[in-house]
Amino acid sequence: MEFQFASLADFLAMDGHGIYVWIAYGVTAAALIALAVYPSLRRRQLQRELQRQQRIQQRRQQVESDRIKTAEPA
Amino acid sequence: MPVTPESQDLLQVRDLSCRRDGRRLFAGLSFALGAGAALQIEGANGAGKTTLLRTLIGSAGDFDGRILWGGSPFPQSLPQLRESLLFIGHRAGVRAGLTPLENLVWYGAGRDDALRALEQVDLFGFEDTLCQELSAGQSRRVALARLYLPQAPRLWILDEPLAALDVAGVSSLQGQMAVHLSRSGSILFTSHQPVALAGLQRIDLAEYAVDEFADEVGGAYAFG
Amino acid sequence: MPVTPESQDLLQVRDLSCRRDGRRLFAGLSFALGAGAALQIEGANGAGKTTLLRTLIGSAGDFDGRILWGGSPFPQSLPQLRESLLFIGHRAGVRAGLTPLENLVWYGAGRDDALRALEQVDLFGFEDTLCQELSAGQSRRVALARLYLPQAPRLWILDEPLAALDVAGVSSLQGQMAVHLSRSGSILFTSHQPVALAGLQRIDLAEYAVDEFADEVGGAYAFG
Amino acid sequence: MAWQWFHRLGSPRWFYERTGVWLPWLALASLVLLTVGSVWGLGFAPQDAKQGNSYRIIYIHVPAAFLALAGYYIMAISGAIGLIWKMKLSFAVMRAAAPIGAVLTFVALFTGAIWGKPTWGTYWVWDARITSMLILLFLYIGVIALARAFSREQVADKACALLALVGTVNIPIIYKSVDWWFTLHQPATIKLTQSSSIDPSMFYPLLTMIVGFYCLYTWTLIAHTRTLVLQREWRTQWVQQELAEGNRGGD
Amino acid sequence: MPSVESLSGIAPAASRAAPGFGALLKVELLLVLRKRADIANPLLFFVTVLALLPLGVGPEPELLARVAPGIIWVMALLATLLSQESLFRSDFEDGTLEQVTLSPQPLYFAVLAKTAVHWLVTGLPLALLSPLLGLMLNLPAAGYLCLFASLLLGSASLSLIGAVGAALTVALRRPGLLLALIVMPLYVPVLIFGTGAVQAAIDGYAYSAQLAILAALLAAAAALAPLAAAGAIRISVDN
Amino acid sequence: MPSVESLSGIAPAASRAAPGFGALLKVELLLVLRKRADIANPLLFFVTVLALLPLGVGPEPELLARVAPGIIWVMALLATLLSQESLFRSDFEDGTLEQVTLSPQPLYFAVLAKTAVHWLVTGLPLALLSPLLGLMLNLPAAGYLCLFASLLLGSASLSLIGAVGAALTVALRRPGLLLALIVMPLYVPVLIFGTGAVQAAIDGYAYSAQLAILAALLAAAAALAPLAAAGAIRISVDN
Ligand code: HEM
Ligand SMILES: Nc1ncnc2c1ncn2[C@@H]1O[C@H](COP(=O)(O)OP(=O)(O)OP(=O)(O)O)[C@@H](O)[C@H]1O
Ligand SMILES: Nc1ncnc2c1ncn2[C@@H]1O[C@H](COP(=O)(O)OP(=O)(O)OP(=O)(O)O)[C@@H](O)[C@H]1O
Ligand SMILES: [Mg+2]
Ligand SMILES: [Mg+2]
Repeated sequence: MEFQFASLADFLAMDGHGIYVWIAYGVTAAALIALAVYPSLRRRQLQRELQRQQRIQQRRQQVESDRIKTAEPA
Repeated sequence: MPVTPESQDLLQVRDLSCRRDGRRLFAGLSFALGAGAALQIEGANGAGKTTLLRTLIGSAGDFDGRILWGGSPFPQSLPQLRESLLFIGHRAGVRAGLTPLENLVWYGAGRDDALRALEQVDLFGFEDTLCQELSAGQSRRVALARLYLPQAPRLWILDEPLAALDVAGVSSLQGQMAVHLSRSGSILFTSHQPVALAGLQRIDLAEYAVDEFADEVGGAYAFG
Repeated sequence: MPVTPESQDLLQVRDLSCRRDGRRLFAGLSFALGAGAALQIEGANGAGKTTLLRTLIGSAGDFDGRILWGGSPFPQSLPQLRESLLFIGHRAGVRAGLTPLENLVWYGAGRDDALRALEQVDLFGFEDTLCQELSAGQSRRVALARLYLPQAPRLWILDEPLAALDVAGVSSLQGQMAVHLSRSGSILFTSHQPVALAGLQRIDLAEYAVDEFADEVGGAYAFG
Repeated sequence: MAWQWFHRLGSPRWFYERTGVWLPWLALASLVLLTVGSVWGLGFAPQDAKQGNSYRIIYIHVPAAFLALAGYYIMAISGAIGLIWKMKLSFAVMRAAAPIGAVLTFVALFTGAIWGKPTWGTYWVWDARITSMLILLFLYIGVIALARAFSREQVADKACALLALVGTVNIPIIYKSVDWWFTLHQPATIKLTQSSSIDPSMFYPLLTMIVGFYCLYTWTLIAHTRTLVLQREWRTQWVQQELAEGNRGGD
Repeated sequence: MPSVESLSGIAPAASRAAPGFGALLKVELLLVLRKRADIANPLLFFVTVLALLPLGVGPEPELLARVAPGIIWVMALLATLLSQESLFRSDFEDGTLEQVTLSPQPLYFAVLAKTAVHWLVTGLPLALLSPLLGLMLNLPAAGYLCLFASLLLGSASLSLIGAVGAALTVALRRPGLLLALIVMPLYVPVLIFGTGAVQAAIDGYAYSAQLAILAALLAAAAALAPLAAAGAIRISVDN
Repeated sequence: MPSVESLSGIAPAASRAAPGFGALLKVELLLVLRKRADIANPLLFFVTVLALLPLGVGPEPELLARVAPGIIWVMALLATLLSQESLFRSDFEDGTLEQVTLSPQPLYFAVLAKTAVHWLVTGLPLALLSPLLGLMLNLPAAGYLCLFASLLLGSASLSLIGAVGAALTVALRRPGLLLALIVMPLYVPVLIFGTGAVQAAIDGYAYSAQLAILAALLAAAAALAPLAAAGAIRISVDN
């Protein structure tokens, strides 16, 4: 088994078919990487959403307790 | 106010809690409904009354706890329950393109029975008008006419049956409910209005509310 | 019980009769509605309450008689009437794909006002939930929240505002109606339930009914 | 014994914790296999006599095409399991499989189209196999579009499972009919190369790539399912803990 | 308290007359016939699009003749499909569908009745009209009979398959073109054998094999599609 | 009794903030974007039908190339049209449309906002995608740019014209394909000049005249169609 091309330029050119081969490989790689990365992006999104909800919850509890406090004296 | 279970009870609910989109609406609900008994579910808007009724007829599956029909548990006994069920929901199941008479016939009534039922809900003269040309209350009455058919099933589950009815309609319906009870039928219904019915039991869903509210609600939508 | 017309009356109706598909529903109806006054239209299902309200806002054109707004007759004065009108019908105008907050903002409310109004109709915590995920009564409350906005128009015309509301909702709404009256607003509404409102006038459409029934009704449809 | 295992598999939490261990190994395996395979295929495998170097696209085209088809069956079968045994996890697998399958189908189509230019002189012909691949893409897209149209996940799950099942019944029919269609009409002048015998020196890198694609598929499927589990079990304590830990780790 | 069995005045469950298939068919037909405008719509749509086509592709007779079988079939497919969007919608919205799922009567027959009526008012007239459209598009005379026969068989399959999609999307507020999207790939076999038959007829070959396959597809669809649609309706209602 | 002018706490009519065009646009966009699935549907429909076509008419490249401009245009027309059926429907059903007719704000802008958003999510993506479909149907390379430009201009007219039909049919319970029937004849000029432009481009002629006519049609439609649609909405609501 040996490297089939004489030079790197040859390898990239592939007898004129390089453009097709490299586009095919490039797009495939991009698609597969997108598939692979998506879960961690989504996970980060979920984390941010969780933090947002927790903030909202805190505020709600705040508002609720304020309301009870103002309601009690009256 | 859980009712003590009897062997004669048709429908038994034990420690039920229902969810909507994962959020628990109420928990720990138990009651039993026997023949000749009526039960009114009360509760604020959004308390989960509709969800409860839909759970009992098997149309909403997200619940915990036990539901028994004739002593055997859900979901095995669901087909039996459905055989003796008459359910009228917020959407009443009245086909706008049919006349009131045709609607009742479609629900399995004979022509004469249907005519008599329509007369009882005060739709005499409208039996051949298309339902899409009826007023809000009139089209609701078409659905309720099913309760006046002679072969009405044993268990009635009614979601806001009094909605959109005028005063005469309300009292007529109460009368028909009393008749059904006297024939040993059972009725489970929700209503925001008081219903005059002898021996009526009531459950207020507020007593079973769960406070998952604060951390659960909060849609992901914001203007902007 | 026609009210004697005054020069201060905003809305005057004289000898009105409305039709639906050519059939007259009522005739000879006259009344006047001044600032600070409330009028309840009563009548059985199908009496023509909804039709009357829709005639007054100019959405149903098949009527005889005179309607005057601020002293000048329909249809010339219709644009002026609409400028100070808030109408809530059987279909409440709540967009299911928007949140309650967005719905109110769409109706021209400021964000803070809208939030306050939502809190007053007890939808606190639901402001960012899509309306399609609300219960029947909750989504009705979104529409009614428009009545709680600070810049609510002068004339309210409400078709069955109490429908689907729970007990707390009903009493809150009555309170708000009283507030509106005290600010010299006017209210015209229909309801099958009694409404507790000081100085409320009532008109029963049954008193104006026309007996064209026998020869007019009778759809052209028969089964089979 | 076997049933116990089956039911435990239905528990999203068990799945999440267990697969957390496998994931790195799968990722490593697919990375190594795919790197070795593509370097081998691109640089070291001999040139094809007829097609020259453009044939090197085969090393991604064929594995992608294999998995695109297999992915549909995986999706449909997990949907069926979900419907029959009411298993939440199974629905999650189905929902994860849809976009992955669609992307792989797209890759097969795209690489094929690119390959067509040097080989046939055109990017697209309506050949039987190509056409049926396109229909497969539409089937995937249908499932995805249906899922997104529902606002409630549980309904979406069941609806998609049903659609995927109906699709499975149809896939063999579609394939057969498309073959028939192609022979009925005048065939377009060009055909896919009959790969009757492929030289071992070309075949081994292809095999490597195929195994690598399978590893990658498994890894992505599991990873996507795990995020779906997190999203759906959102309200449970363990998910919130899991996410919070991730937060601290991430910052 | 009386025992459940001895209840008088309340009929036992079995005696409730669930409507038979004939009654179901009758009501559906009644509903459709009452909206007479609706019946003509798919047909008129079909004709209108086909009339637009020469405006688009140009009026050359040979060209039109060559594409005629395919175009007629594709448009018949679209007309069937798009008229099916509302198949279950109004029943869903007014709660009838919920009542049907609650009744002991199997849903299968309700779906079959609806689909049969849909075919009667859509597929059948389309097939009947197709020779006329063939004429307009310059289809060779040898293809008319086969076009009619293949559309007759094929459109029934299309109605059945489309019903599954309609049932799946009925709970959506704005299904838009989603129905078309999910159903169209499933139509492929019918389309291929349908146009294949017509093409064979035009070229002078026997086309009974294609028609037989269309019949087989129809048989399979009639057995399975209502089942799948019934399942889909249960899913849509229970939410 | 206080005079009408001096009422305190009740704002005079003029101060009620009617939403401006920007706000209208924003809400419509929000509603559409929230149903992200809906956006892709017309596009996917377009692609799917075009992919079915070779299955019907056969795979010969020259044949496909000849019918490509016409077929692409007809299908773009159908995709626009069919996605418009629900343009006003949910607003009508929940009573929003009635509220809009009651408000002092002219309906014109509400309609224009809805139509603009519809074009943004339908016509524009369709035009952007058309070269790809041209490729698949073997359209000569000279036609791509013109196909894109003519679809860009033409689809906006189609959206505007279709809105009139959608407004007319909104009050019907099951409009079915009625909308298509009403609107399709009105689409004819757009179709003729659109395909004419592409054909001219393929044949190597200048096509700027056709594009200019398309632009003129668009200008006329933008001025008149929202007016007509607003009138139609009033008719639909007042019944
Ligand atoms: C858009 C265009 C194309 C599509 C959708 C496509 C699709 C496929 C599919 C689905 C397979 C796998 C079949 C199986 O499961 O056995 C396949 C295999 C293959 N394709 Fe393509 N293809 C395309 C273009 C091409 C071109 C242009 C070539 C080369 C001239 C090519 C060469 C091959 C070869 C050599 C195989 C493997 C042979 C075999 O296992 O049968 N394909 N292609
Ligand atoms: N869309 C319609 N087409 C034709 N006739 C109608 C239509 N809607 C209502 N009607 C008829 O007009 C009459 C009055 O209806 P309307 O809706 O005004 O009654 P209503 O008093 O509001 O009743 P409800 O208390 O039930 O709301 C009814 O008898 C009904 O038959
Ligand atoms: N389609 C839905 N999707 C998601 N959540 C819903 C949906 N419908 C109702 N809910 C939520 O479930 C809860 C209970 O609703 P349900 O309809 O059971 O209330 P209800 O007691 O019947 O109220 P009402 O008196 O207004 O009819 C509400 O808080 C509501 O927000
Ligand atoms: Mg309710
Ligand atoms: Mg009314």
